[in-house]
Amino acid sequence: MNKVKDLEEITGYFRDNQSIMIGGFLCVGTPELLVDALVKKGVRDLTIIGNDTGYPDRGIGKLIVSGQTKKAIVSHIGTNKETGRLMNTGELEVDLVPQGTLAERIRSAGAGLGGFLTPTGVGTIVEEGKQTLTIDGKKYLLELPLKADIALLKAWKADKLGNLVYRRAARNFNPLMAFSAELVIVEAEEIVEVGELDQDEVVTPGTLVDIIVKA
Amino acid sequence: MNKVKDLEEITGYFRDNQSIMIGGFLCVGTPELLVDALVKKGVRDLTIIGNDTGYPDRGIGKLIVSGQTKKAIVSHIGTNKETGRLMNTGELEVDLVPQGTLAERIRSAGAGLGGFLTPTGVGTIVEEGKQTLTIDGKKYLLELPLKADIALLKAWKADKLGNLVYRRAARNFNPLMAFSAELVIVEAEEIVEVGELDQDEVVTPGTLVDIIVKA
Amino acid sequence: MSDRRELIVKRVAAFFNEGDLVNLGIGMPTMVANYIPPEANVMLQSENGFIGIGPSPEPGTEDKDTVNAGGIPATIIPGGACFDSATSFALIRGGHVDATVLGALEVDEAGNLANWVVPGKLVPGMGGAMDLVTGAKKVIIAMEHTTKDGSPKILKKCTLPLTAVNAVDYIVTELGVMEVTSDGILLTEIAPGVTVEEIQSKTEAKLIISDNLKTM
Amino acid sequence: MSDRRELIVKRVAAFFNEGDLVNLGIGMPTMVANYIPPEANVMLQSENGFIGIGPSPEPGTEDKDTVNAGGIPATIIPGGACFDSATSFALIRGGHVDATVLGALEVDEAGNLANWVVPGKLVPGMGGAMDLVTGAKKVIIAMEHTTKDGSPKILKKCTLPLTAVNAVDYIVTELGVMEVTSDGILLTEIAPGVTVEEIQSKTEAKLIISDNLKTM
Repeated sequence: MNKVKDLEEITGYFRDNQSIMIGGFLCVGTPELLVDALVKKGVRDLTIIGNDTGYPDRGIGKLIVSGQTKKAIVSHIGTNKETGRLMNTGELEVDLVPQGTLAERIRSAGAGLGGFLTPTGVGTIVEEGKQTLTIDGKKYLLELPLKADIALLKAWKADKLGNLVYRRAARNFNPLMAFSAELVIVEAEEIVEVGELDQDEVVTPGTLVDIIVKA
Repeated sequence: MNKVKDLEEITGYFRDNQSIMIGGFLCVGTPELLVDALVKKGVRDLTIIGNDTGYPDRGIGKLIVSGQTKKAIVSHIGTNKETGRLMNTGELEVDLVPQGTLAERIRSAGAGLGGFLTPTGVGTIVEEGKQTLTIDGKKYLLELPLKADIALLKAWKADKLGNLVYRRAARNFNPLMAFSAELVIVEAEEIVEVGELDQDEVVTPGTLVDIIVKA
Repeated sequence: MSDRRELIVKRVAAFFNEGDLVNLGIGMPTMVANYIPPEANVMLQSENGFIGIGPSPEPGTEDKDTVNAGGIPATIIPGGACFDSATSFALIRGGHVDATVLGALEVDEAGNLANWVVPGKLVPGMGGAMDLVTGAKKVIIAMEHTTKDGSPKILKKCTLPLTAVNAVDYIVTELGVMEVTSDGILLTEIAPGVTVEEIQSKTEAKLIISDNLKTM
Repeated sequence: MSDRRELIVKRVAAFFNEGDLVNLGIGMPTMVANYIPPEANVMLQSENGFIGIGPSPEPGTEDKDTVNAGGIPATIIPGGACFDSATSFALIRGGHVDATVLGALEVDEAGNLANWVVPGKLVPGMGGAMDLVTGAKKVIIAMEHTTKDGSPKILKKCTLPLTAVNAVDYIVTELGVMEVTSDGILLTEIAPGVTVEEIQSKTEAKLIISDNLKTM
């Protein structure tokens, strides 16, 4: 059971029309090599799920500029003007989701929940089209789980079973997405032997990880 | 801002009729000294929330045997015959909750959610009295958040700001309960200086912890 | 362990694929661990908060913080991982556990399962069982085919309070291996020396006999 | 920093209690950090995943993995803690953040806030703002009292798309400090040299003047 693969091997998993979650927050904790591989493969009509659309030349931004993205489900697009432009011309569908709701929707899918009730967005345009429930006199939006075909993640260290450790603010959405995609591919800065990570230190259990690529 | 206190000082926080969450799974990760202090104080009509009711002479079990508990919200009572006996005589109300639902209800309260949808318990007695929702043709129970007045937790190491680290299976419900009670009291095996725990290693941020007692 | 129990747990172990994450219930299911070949790289989950249950600790080497879901001293192998209870059940409910093995009081044709309330006894609580049978990809029941007094446990319709509806995938007993299908219970394997008539006579549900019935 | 901005951020910093967890928005709110006395032990949260924002790193010592929520290189102080985005927003939504400080385009008498869609500009997305103003115990708006062309920003009713309903607790501008109450906006402090008439003339909402009006 060897999960460590070369970057070239992973491109075979990419197809048109896939939904792809990508870790990172303004490119910190984003697997740039995996994104580059996706750009190179040239598959189209992708649905991209991530915190933001990065910068035009970095992170998820590259997949916006390349025109491969049909829809982006993100909390923020302000650092990539191309996203706003393509949204306005109708070439790109952008679903803006409050950051906490986005994180929780991804977690929810990975945890086998059917959805959750959040007060965030009540009385705003985020409420539009959503079911609301009132619990103990307080109104909540019913938000639904969000999953993907593939998750592209970045880790600091991975052991060969796929147990992952992250550093500082590079953790962000990565551990959540590891639960919520059919195929989980990780770009790790360092690949270590099984047993080198203490069991208490592991953030993402290796069982969730399918493929590891060396950054 | 000194969070480290003597065991004697904490008993002043205990009152009749409080709801109290207690960490641990069959007494592993249960703060035995804090439970002893609660038994000694002798407050009554408590609602106890935890994974199980431990053993008659250990963990939460002591609070059942002492007769201080009015209601127990737990997933399992099989290791403490006294719980079953008091339940049958009507002296103790026991609310049995599937373990995953219990964990998620506690997390939900701490995360400011109004509830969540779970498939667990559909078609069983757990469904009784609960609202159900069908999402994409699948039926879910709406489960509501569960919070408490006080959480009594056990940690392996605490720094003086209350940042916590756990060991092995002693983690269990402790990190969840840290989010979900008004007052969070931790029994730590070791109390270290601020800076001794790496920021990536911390599981429970110190901001959630009010009081630390040396085990 | 009796021969009939050994037959059951050996057969259950053969259900796992390489790299599977498996949760074994208390009792006979726990013994399945002894029959999983090491080269299968199967990882065992303990719902109290870790992956990687190892061999029981030598007496005197027990670690107070490392117990299994039954509260019994355990070990965690290298490559394992520890987590909190919400994460543990995110793994379980989220379909990340490939198989769970549990005992049963009753199973029925619709895959309904009753295994948490024993009639006439104190109710122990469902613990993690309801989440496990709802969330695991494969739910395998490992049990003796009938009760001690010989009454069928595989029924047309469960009579005890349910643990979950339409949750069971496979049933392994000392008499055979059965699969719960949308048409009913399909007998796919039969124990050596057992006849189809014998197993049917000990089963309330009407068994569908596989065209490809094998010896267990 | 202009004197008026300094007046605002200094006053905002005085809102915090010892040991508070505080989230500061991008822009002027970020500058509040410079006026929090170290002895207050206030911890700053960065919603991208940590508690304990420290001073900006010296040039050349930046760490690629440590940035604030604006993507700018940051440091994490000893005693800080890192976590994933779901945990970060559990802290925020769950009421564990004692105060959040943000700018605003419009605030109204009901405490409604509009600060995420600028008319005529590309929509940047709400990021974490909606969760922050919904979840934080105290929502403090730090802003200049009027728009650049002198139009009021404190209105009877917001006209722009809302960030949250009934969420704002305090408004601090270069002219005064206001509290949103169930009766409307209460002026509690006024900047030196400013008259009640002046501040009202620059405010569309009718200000309630505190019986105990202080100098800011």
